[in-house]
Amino acid sequence: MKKIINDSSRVVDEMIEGFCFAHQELVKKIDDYRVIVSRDIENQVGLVSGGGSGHEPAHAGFVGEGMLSAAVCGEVFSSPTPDQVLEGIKASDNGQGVLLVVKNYTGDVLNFDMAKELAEMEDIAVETVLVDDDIAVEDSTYTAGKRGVAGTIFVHKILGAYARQGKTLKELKELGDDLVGRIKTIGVALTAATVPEVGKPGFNLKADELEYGVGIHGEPGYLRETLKTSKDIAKELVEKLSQSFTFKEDGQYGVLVNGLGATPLMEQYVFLNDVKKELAESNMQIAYTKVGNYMTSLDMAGLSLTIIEFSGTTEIAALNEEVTTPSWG
Amino acid sequence: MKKIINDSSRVVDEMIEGFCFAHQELVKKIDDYRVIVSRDIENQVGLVSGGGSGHEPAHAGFVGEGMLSAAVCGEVFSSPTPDQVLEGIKASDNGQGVLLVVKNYTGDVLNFDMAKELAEMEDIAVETVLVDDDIAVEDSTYTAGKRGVAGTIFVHKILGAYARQGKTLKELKELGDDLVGRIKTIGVALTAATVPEVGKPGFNLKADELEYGVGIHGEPGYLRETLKTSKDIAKELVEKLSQSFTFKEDGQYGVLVNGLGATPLMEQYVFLNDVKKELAESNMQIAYTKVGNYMTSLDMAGLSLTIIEFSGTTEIAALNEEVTTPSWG
Amino acid sequence: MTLTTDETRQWLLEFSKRIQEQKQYLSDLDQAIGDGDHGSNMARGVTAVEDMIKDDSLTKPSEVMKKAAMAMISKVGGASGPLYGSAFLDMSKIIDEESLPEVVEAGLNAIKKRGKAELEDKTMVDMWGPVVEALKTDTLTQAFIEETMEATKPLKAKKGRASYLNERSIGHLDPGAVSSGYLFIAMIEEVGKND
Amino acid sequence: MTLTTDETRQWLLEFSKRIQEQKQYLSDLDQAIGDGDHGSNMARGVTAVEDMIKDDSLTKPSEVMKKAAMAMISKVGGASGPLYGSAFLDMSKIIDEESLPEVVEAGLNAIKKRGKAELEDKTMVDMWGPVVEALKTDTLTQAFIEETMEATKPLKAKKGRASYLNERSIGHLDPGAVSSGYLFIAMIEEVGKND
Ligand SMILES: Nc1ncnc2c1ncn2[C@@H]1O[C@H](COP(=O)(O)OP(=O)(O)O)[C@@H](O)[C@H]1O
Ligand SMILES: Nc1ncnc2c1ncn2[C@@H]1O[C@H](COP(=O)(O)OP(=O)(O)O)[C@@H](O)[C@H]1O
Ligand SMILES: [Mg+2]
Ligand SMILES: [Mg+2]
Ligand SMILES: [Mg+2]
Ligand SMILES: [Mg+2]
Repeated sequence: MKKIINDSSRVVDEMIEGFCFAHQELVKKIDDYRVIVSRDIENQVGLVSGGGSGHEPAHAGFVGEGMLSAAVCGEVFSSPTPDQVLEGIKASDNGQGVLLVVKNYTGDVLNFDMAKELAEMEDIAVETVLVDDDIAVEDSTYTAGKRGVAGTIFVHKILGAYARQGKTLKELKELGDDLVGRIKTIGVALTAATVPEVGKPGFNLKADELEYGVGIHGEPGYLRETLKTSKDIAKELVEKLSQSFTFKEDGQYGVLVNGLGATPLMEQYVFLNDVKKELAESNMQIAYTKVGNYMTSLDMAGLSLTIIEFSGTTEIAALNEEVTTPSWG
Repeated sequence: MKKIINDSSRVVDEMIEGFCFAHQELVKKIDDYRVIVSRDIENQVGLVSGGGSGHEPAHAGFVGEGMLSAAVCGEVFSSPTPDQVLEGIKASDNGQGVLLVVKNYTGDVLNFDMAKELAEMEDIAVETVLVDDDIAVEDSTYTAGKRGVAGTIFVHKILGAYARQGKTLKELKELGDDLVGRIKTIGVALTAATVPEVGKPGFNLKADELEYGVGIHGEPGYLRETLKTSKDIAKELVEKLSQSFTFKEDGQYGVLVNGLGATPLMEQYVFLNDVKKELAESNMQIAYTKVGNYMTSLDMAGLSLTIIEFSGTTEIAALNEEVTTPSWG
Repeated sequence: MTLTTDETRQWLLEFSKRIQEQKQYLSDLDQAIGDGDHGSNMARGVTAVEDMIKDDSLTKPSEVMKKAAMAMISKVGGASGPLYGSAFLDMSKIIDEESLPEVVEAGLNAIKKRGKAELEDKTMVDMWGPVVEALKTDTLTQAFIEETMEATKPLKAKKGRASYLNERSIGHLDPGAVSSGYLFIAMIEEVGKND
Repeated sequence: MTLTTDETRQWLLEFSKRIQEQKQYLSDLDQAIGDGDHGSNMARGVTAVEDMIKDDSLTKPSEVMKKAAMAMISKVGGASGPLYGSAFLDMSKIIDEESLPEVVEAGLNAIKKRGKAELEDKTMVDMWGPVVEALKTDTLTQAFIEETMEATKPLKAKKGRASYLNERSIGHLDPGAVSSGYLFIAMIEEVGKND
């Protein structure tokens, strides 16, 4: 394991310390908790997210005016506990309640649910929007359901804008639930991530293999193949995504190419170029594009492709609004 | 070689196409040239930079209002040619002249110099600021001199702010020359980068080795050692940097931790935390901090540490000014 | 017969001991069909449980059990944390008045409510459910518990991370069922010993 | 004796041929003490040179040489591009009037001016310099050129990327000196052949 770290059991705390030092004008940490809160907590519904660490800049990098009120950081690839989430909720509540944005993993769901109950016992109104954009897993009552991956950042950004505009908790919950249904993501991995405390890659791919559908914690994908060109990968991922959409000629869509941690921006742009060409065949309008490392998986090489179908121009405007966060960019 | 690309000889063109698609609101490409120009060319001195590709987001990601007027993209790790640079200069000139920010490599220096001569023949006033922040190489008349690396982004940002404020070409040249002398960088590599057209890593490090002082094109460093902790790496790099500065107790400094491409943000924050502790011993004031992948070396794992000694608060303000670029963030 | 405070404490301490001994094994089981952290998640939890129940001022089984619940909830982080935590919490609510079958059943119900899993979904429910039945008929033995662990092997996971594997989850023990098995082996050993 | 247009063209075409044949070798030399692209840089350049000088409407050596200069300048990208380009450009300025020693010396001076290298800095100057001397004394042979290539081996690089290696640059040929050697071998072959 080649990593620039110290004690692998302390990596999250040291990261948070470095993060808070780097972005001290924007965020602060709650003492004794791994909770990052915005220094500008506005008079609005609080927006709290979080999950396991190792997905940086998600989620702490999205804390700030116009996006999240707080992010709760778990151990690497492990949900934070309810008491931690509760602290984030309490710090974010201004009497208008708090919306939780939770990626759909059993661990996250159960821990955030429990935090919600604890908060409600303290008379804070809490709602949850569950993000399950990863179409690698089929949604059925026989599984834990689709996972939450990179599309989550669209939820943070759009609901962040809405919360700033003064939408109520109930409105945000409804808008969020609706939004989530129109965000789909699929990933491809070239190498596995290595969790510091484990010390070896989570799975093994041969020097010339890639795997489609891998999750951001190294969850197994749906197909292993020998290395493909960017064009072929774009074809496969767009094809897979198009099964979840009926692309409308006059529909407006957004695209996110998300690097998983070790894949350089150069490859991400090359890939976007191929995605653009693939999508051109559907005659859809791409009204928004984003490229970069936003929901990573430690040092995994690979990327994910997210498509969002906009319900209207308000959502596009929400994505384009300026925010003051460490990492939205 | 595991990369998401197509034809390795077309990687720069395809990247540029993807880049321009992603950021079409902010930038455009000059037809038939690998030159990216800002859509907002203000009535100011033009600021042009560039160099070999493979350092994304540098330099095209810094084109936009408040930073660069244009970026010229060479082949991977190879300077752009004078005709390309000339195009960037012409597109950036509003009659007030153009300042070139060039990283100190013989190839870049000669090609940009020649472009400067060509532009002068077309009656455009051109000055050059040469960035040579990499202290891994000793500066002497017996070498090509120190290399330009991550500190270059501070030059883009600060001079970008000054240019926007209306400083003249002559003033910018003087301010830039003075600024460059106060920026020092040193890097560490955990793995080498693989140039697509070459297909194999530029050098070899064992599974437990790192190398201090490696350049952003894989230029040899000054010391190879077995893998160290983040704390030890911070100690080494700060120690090395402190030989180039006399840290003053009341002096104000800025710190940049720059990921080289494959090193996750988590490690960069852990490292920053250790740098902070090392620097605390000098009682200096850290008035500005930046962390992320800004001057990369394709898929190299590792990072660099840059320290800038501020001449005053104007420079800090210049770094903090809002800009509209694809990647300053 | 209700439990004594001391029995409750000894039960949980014995549970902790077994978890810590089997930490690697539990993680290995989780590596096969999950993310390989069940052993360290549980170990983190039970270490906190030990710390919190050592307190001499706890004079009722409910107090001990509630502390254990809080420890699991605030230290585990994985799916298992809120599940064990909810179970212990609901058990604590009746443990001073009710006897073992009712107490464990309260835990089972809490787990089902929180995790929405049913029998045969290949989760810890497949340990808690059979154990409740066996307690009711007074047929609970270590052998029964071990058989119950084994019985999760042929099941296909429908809840938790293992469900991502679909058919490939078949043929492996469920880690949460195994860790729960240790809870009940510890119970057999420590509860009712001095009758 | 001045050069004919045809001689100039043939010289450059022969240069191109040799560079393309030795592309890999030149890159290998550059790999040892630079960044391994000198062969492909030069190949890119001379391919463009070929394209541009094929044009039949070029009727003077200066026109041919200037085209070659522009090709090198706009296609190479490495340090060698502006150096060869400047050399060819300054050579083109006098090639219609002056004879070979003066022409090549103009090239040498252009290189020195642009690259600021002196003799023994382990650059292409260490080929151009000796060649100018040999031309002046009419002692230029292929063997001399090959010896001059070899003579760069013991030098320590003080300019260009190789200078980063310091002592470690010793013991390797300078790639730019070798590619320049091919230019002059081509010259011997093609210029003055029909005297
Ligand atoms: N919905 C659920 N209901 C009941 N038990 C569950 C559920 N989901 C997971 N589990 C149990 O949790 C165990 C995994 O726990 P653990 O590895 O600690 O958490 P995580 O899956 O978050 O990494 C599984 O073996 C299973 O027994
Ligand atoms: N300052 C200089 N003056 C003269 N020649 C130089 C100078 N710097 C480099 N060279 C020549 O250029 C050659 C390298 O060219 P090339 O590999 O194409 O460019 P780069 O070094 O930019 O990759 C060297 O072998 C040397 O002969
Ligand atoms: Mg697990
Ligand atoms: Mg887990
Ligand atoms: Mg070279
Ligand atoms: Mg080069």
